[in-house]
Amino acid sequence: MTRLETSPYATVMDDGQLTGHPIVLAGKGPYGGDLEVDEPLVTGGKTWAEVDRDICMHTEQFPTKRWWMAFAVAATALAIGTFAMLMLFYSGMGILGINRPVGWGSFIINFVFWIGIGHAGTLISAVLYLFRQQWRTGINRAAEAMTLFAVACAGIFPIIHLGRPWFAYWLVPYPNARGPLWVNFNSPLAWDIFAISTYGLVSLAFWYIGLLPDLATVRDRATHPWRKKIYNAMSFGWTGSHRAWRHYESAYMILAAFATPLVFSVHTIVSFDFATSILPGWHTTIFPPYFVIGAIFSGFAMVITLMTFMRGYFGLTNYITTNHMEAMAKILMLTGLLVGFAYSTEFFMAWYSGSEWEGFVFKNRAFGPYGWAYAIMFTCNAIVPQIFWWKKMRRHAWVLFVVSILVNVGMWFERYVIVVTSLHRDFLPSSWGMYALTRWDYMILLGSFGLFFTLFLLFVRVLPVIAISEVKGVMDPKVARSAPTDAAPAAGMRR
Amino acid sequence: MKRNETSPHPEALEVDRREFLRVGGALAAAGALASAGCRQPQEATVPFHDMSEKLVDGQGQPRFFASVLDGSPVLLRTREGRPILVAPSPDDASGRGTTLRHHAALMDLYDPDRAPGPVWVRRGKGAPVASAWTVVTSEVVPRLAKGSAVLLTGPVSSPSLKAAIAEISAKTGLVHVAYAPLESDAVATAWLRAFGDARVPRPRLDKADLVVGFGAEFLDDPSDGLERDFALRRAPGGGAPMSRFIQLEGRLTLTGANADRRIRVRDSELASVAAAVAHAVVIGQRAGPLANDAEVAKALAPFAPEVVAKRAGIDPSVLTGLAAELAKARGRAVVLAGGTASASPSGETLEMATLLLNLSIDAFGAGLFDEAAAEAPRAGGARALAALADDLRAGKVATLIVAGANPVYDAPASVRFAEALAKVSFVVSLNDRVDETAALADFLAPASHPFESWGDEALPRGLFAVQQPAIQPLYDTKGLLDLLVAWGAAAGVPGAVAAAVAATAPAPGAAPGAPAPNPNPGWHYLRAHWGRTLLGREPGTPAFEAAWNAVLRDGYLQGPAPAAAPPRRLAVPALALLGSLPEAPAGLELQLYPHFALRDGRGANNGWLQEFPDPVTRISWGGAVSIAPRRFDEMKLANGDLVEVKAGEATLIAPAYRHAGMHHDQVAIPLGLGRSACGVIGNGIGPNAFPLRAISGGRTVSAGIPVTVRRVTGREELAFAQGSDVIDRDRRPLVPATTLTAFEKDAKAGTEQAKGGPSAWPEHRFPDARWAMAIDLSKCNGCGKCVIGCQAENNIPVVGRRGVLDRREMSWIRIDRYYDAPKKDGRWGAEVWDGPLAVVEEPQTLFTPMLCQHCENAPCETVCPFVATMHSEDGLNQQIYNRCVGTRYCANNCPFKVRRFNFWEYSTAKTSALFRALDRRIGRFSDLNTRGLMQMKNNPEVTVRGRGVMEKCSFCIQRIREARAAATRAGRKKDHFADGVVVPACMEACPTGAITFGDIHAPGSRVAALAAHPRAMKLLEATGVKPSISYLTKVRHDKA
Amino acid sequence: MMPTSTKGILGHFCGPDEALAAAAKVRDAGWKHFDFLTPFPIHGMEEAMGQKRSWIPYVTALLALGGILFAQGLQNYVMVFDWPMNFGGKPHASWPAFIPITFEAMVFWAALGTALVAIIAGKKDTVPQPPPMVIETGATVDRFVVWISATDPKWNPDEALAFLKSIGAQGVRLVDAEGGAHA
Amino acid sequence: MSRRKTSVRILALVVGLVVTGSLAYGLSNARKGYEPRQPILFRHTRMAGDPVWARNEKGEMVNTGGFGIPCVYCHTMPYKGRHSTVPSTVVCMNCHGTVGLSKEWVLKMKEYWDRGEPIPWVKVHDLPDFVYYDHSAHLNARNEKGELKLPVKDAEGRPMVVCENCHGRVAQMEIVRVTTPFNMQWCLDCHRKPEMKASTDCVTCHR
Repeated sequence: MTRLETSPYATVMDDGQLTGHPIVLAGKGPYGGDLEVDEPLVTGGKTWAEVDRDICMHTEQFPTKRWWMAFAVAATALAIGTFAMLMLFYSGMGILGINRPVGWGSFIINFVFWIGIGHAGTLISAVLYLFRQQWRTGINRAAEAMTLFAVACAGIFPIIHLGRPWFAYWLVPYPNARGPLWVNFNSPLAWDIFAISTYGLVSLAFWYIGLLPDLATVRDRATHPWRKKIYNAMSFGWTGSHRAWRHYESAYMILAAFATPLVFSVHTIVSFDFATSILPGWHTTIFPPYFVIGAIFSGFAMVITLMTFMRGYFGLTNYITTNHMEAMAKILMLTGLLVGFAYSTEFFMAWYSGSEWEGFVFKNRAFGPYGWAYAIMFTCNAIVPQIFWWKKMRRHAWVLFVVSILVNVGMWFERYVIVVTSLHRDFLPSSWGMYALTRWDYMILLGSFGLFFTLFLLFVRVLPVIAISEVKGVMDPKVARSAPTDAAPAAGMRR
Repeated sequence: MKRNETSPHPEALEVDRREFLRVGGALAAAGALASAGCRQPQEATVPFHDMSEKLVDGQGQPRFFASVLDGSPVLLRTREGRPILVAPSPDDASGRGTTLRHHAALMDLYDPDRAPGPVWVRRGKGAPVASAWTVVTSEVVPRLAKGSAVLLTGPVSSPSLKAAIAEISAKTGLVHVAYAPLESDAVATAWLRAFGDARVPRPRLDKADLVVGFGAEFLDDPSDGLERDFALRRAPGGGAPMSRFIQLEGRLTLTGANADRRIRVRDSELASVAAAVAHAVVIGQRAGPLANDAEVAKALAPFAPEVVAKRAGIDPSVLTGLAAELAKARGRAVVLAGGTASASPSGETLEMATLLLNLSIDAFGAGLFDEAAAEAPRAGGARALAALADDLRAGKVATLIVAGANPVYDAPASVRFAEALAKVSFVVSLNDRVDETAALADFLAPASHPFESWGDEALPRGLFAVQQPAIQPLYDTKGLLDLLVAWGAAAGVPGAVAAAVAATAPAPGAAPGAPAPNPNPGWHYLRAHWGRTLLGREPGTPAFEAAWNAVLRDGYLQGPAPAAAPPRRLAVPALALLGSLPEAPAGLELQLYPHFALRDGRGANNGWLQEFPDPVTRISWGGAVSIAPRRFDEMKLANGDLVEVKAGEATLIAPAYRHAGMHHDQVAIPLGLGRSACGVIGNGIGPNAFPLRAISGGRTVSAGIPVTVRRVTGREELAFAQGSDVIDRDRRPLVPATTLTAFEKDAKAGTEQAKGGPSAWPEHRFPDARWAMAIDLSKCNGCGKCVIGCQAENNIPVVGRRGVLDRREMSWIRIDRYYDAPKKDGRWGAEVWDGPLAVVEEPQTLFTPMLCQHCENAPCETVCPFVATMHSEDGLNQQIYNRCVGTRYCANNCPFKVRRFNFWEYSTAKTSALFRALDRRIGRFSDLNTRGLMQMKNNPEVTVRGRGVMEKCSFCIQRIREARAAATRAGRKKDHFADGVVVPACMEACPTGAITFGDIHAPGSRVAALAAHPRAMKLLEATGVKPSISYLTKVRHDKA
Repeated sequence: MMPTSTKGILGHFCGPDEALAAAAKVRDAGWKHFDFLTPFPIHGMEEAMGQKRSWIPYVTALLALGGILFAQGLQNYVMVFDWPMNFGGKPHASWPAFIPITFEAMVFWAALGTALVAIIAGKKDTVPQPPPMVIETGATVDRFVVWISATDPKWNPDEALAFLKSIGAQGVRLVDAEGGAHA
Repeated sequence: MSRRKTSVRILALVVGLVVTGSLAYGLSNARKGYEPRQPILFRHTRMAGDPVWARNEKGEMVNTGGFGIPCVYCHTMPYKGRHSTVPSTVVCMNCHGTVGLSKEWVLKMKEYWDRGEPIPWVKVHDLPDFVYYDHSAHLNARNEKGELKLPVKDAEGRPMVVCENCHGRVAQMEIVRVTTPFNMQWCLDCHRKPEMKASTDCVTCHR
């Protein structure tokens, strides 16, 4: 990890003072020229010790009322979803909206949606890390946690969408007494199992490795012996020894190097579920990049949503500064453009291929009975994010928040459009049909959000929501250092 | 943690032991769980207690019974004593055909809503109470003896039953009234007056080059088996040239949908149009024997084509052209009527005009009518029913015995039968359940199902069939013949009746332990009657028994040839019928046609029939008011919007349907729906249109009824079994179809489609057998018997109205019905699907039986991760239910959407009240599939699929496997079977031989030849899936 | 003489730069069993402490290879040798279908293996006598702690004490097993 | 690393292996060793076993072994149909109408007969309902040379009844026991033998 060489003149600033432009120091440059220095990543002239306090505080004090309220809402949603799921297991798929032409419905939509959400975290921590994007340090921890929880939500759907979920384990190629009868490795669903589980576990490892030093920090601040014990165990007794840092850094780099292609591969493989079929509207070579971009897009939208919350609730504005938000807004805008490009390319190909089936599907998609869904998708994903061409908008908290929500809605509908419109009118007109979610579909969708936010709220309670050691690394020592003292150091800053 | 290398740790061992015990326990538990928990449950295997040695070789083998049902010979396949399949009799000389009701009869047999035994119904005052046969008999017999009793039955065609009734009437003065709701006497009247003989010979459609139908419906009601003859001439290159079929009709019927040319004429105009054509032939063309007949000329004079055509709103040239065609095809053409249109006030005139046409084109002379197969049409008996109602009201009847009739439900409203019934002092119903009529009776004495009781049937061509039971009565019921004979004897009827009952008692001085005589008096009576009338020997004599067993084996007996019909010479007075032509209604007119599957509604509690989508409207579970497309659009209606139909004082509110090809001034409603007391399955399904019918001239009138239709608020979703109606074959070449002209130019015409690219992979070898199917669309008329046959053979559940609305039908084979869109409509994809008027006003109807295509490169197989579907070595696309976990990926990837998913647990009853409340649908499925004895119909050779499992057509794999096993047993080769060794259920049920199944690698296999036929087309070549099913072009005979 | 239970000596710096400079001095002074405990990794510390580059990448490479072999082996064994079946007319060894899982398995083995090895390495690769956990070094907060273990060949408490003070370390003190400190 | 820790770990490892093993076995549906009690202690040894002549206390030669009745005397159908049927009680009565009426179990059987009840035998060799096994197809299967595919000699070359290939030496069982795994693996092991030339298509057994 390199350290940012910021100018002493720029180090102490408040979030409000940030402009998003580099600070120009007249005549301070080499040969008396101007010197441009970036604005600090952490504002408010924080010291390293204060960083510890600001961030670990939330794992130490009793939850606020607002937290309890949020948690209650999330838990209720989760309970509703769980109830619907029990009903599903009792009575079978019949209670859902799926039917003969439309064999896949809300579950696959939700699955792809959540997997998409799950892409931002690893992307931020891995790709931005490889590109030495210092500003990632403020958000990567929460983003990675989000990834894990999103993947957890996604992971549920392929199981419960089975007609006989209790046999889901047959998807695992294990030696058995049926011949042995393995799995069909030609099937994209078999690939999925490997892709999703790999992605989930690697993301977990990546996230946990990054967590180790911070767990040690929490431990050292802990007063209660049990709390100390637990966090010590979780941090594998991390001391900060530089002999450990050495391996740690190399391993982190390697993980980043592997996670990066993994991010792209996972959604590529998810897109194969559709792309390898022969269904017009699914059978498309553009799907892998299209899905990956879409995933990054929706992921970043979700990160923005969560960060807005965290800034507000935990007063972390000094660590997740407006500059951070603007950087994400830029990415959102770019990926939004790419997604829009993908939509248009699809249509071009449909026309250019000259295939009746292909052409019809896309006409039907945009102007057929599901045109409304297509309209929502196109507006929210391709048009709305373009508002970020205006810097003012990029730096406006509420605009960011609203847009991020809209983008998430749009991305859910993108999957809705892909899954439903392709299925509901395929080759034989006789077998055409319509699809509508039933109340059970909605309840389970709600439940997945409940699960996601429940997990996230628990996460912010027990773990540092910002990568402390990484943030410390990018702070200016001249500001952050503590006063020299000969006294034996008191562990942490006790309250 | 602290550690000290030097200390010996004396406690370590101790700890280990404790550890060991703990994990030991865990291990034991796990082991127990593993070995016990994962075991199959203990199953019992219960053999017979005392098995007849006749059965020894029958165990686990099907046994077949030749019997007869509703006047058609059938073959019953039974397993372990329960009928599991009804198939058309393979060697049937009578020419009768089967209807859907025959194939679905199992559901009636195992219907849980049948009365379990005699019931004291109490005239509907108070709840019915279970009764006993002794009680019923003691109630009925004295009254029967007292006289002034009436027996009201459906049409009776059983000789022995007729004889029994006659005997009883002779003694007790019992009056027999037969009423058939769907029969109109128009045909009989016309023929009687024209020829002095009501018997109608069987038209030889297999001999006719030109068939003209005036509202003919021989495909909608195939019980007379004309569809078989018809199909023989519908495919080109079948030896004899293709026949051309022209249909004039108001509502698009299945018959009309199969016509080469269809002319829209509403029912009330048909008579004059037919007469006009006759006019054009006789007077215009001066053709035929009647050309110089002044009387005929006089009678036809008012029907100048120009005049008539103007009234009927068609171009006169259409009529003259038609006449010219007929004249040209003299001696090779036949004209048909006798559909619902003949039940219009002008029905007799229509029949008469038809007769004239047939005479003038020498149809009789040229032997286009099979006089040997002549039979008297079933009597409608409307007049008799009306009279009966009056007698009842007048109190002239003391006792009414109802058997196989349900007038309270299906009598015209004007008869006011229910009210009349109240006047009778004693009513007993012999129907099989407490139906609408029985509900107002004193007693219900349930008669057994024909599969449970003895009887017989007189068939055309002098054939006689025995209705032999295939199973003991499931409930406490008695055969109709048994009942009447027993009651008759008890009422003191002498002769054969008494003898039959006497024969049931053990012979005096019979050796103890000698087998007791058959307890069914009906059986004795039947045999005695056959002995007297047909076999000419006494029952019990060896000669008789031999002959009798032969009859039971063959299913029928060639009796004495029926009396020859008189030469068809026209009786002049009959021409008067042309004069008495009632005025056609000014505005809208109504046609009340029998529901395609339910007919008169007797089978309304039959899930298979209710779920069977009408082949033309594709509506299942109910019916609708069919309105002409243009009028429909003018009324700004959508399918399912409620409309009120007002005919006379009777009104009916039902959902509207945009019926393609319907005449602009005509609406139509199916009969046979809206039962209120048939059972849990059929009650309240659809509207009951019977009350809308009227009686005029002693005939029930179901067509040409003046009506008004207006929209009322509300909707009732129609359960369509099909997504979109119209296909644009230029863009979607999914149905090979062409015209004869084009076909003669190029035999491949109609099969054009985009070719696929080259395959990346080498092909798989199929060294031995390779199963395949060919379906000749020219022969297929869309009747759908294959659908029911498949459903019965393969244990396919019924999903109910809700299930169809949710698009979750389960049937493995479906008949897609398309209206062929001409090129001009193909411009903009989305438009065609709304059924533009240009397409649906004069529709070209196409039928495609769609089932699993068993693609060589099956897309479903690649995507299943669970290895639940893959290809077999003999080219089958296997679906393994017990491995399927239900990702539904295969169904998504199936371009034909023929895979069916078990969204619910159809095979077990979900009883939890809580969950029924949470989602009401759950309960309905057990009602439809698992109540009572329903599952006795299941075929033991086919797995009953559980919930969450995908299923689809298996090419009747159980039959293939059985054939292979049989070959092994006989030490023969297990592959390359000759044609006909393996016959799937659909092929077995198909009356027209449109379906051919076999092994394309077998020497001389027909299916191989058909697959190579120039007319053959395999669907969706561009996708490279390579189906195993070839569709042979539907060729339309367009050459006048 | 010092008590035998002395584990080593401890001092700290307040900034990374001092720590970096100090590390070089310690190394040059010939200490072997010394370590730096820091709140975040410091660039160039390996060189300063005279350590070699981490060997973890080699482990990763091996694991990745293992993953590839495993996936290819499994898929070909199952689809071609153990029970070849005809899926949609594809050949038994339809190799393109095997690529995704091969890739995923490689990542799976490599990434998870690396993470595991890194954690273990972090635990094992220490000075023979790390500072006892009971000591509050503040190394996870804002102190850059230097530690010289008593096992060092040239160990001499007084010398070490003097040396650390000489390179500007603060709070220098000897530490015994119980974490007690002696000036 | 203390001895205790090591020993515990090793133990845990062993336990883990055993548990997974037994679970795997359980999941394998192997039926081997299944030996249910029947409503009547019917001794195949007595009916189908080889005769053993010995003097009884009265010094008469009596057959203390079995009567060597062939399987198909009672199980009539294996060569003709899918099922090798369980005999109806009347088959027992063929002989036991007159003989063995002193024996406890014979009397038990006779009670059923007199009550007119079938005997609720417990199925020993029981395949899942979705398996369609055809006895006749196996017993009549012959190779090109025209000899039965199923071996008629056991591993030691001793002659045996074809049935014993799957059902074991029933004639020597006091209580019938499943002696083969009787699961899918076992079916396939045989179907895959090259000399069998048997199909491994799924529809061979599953429909």
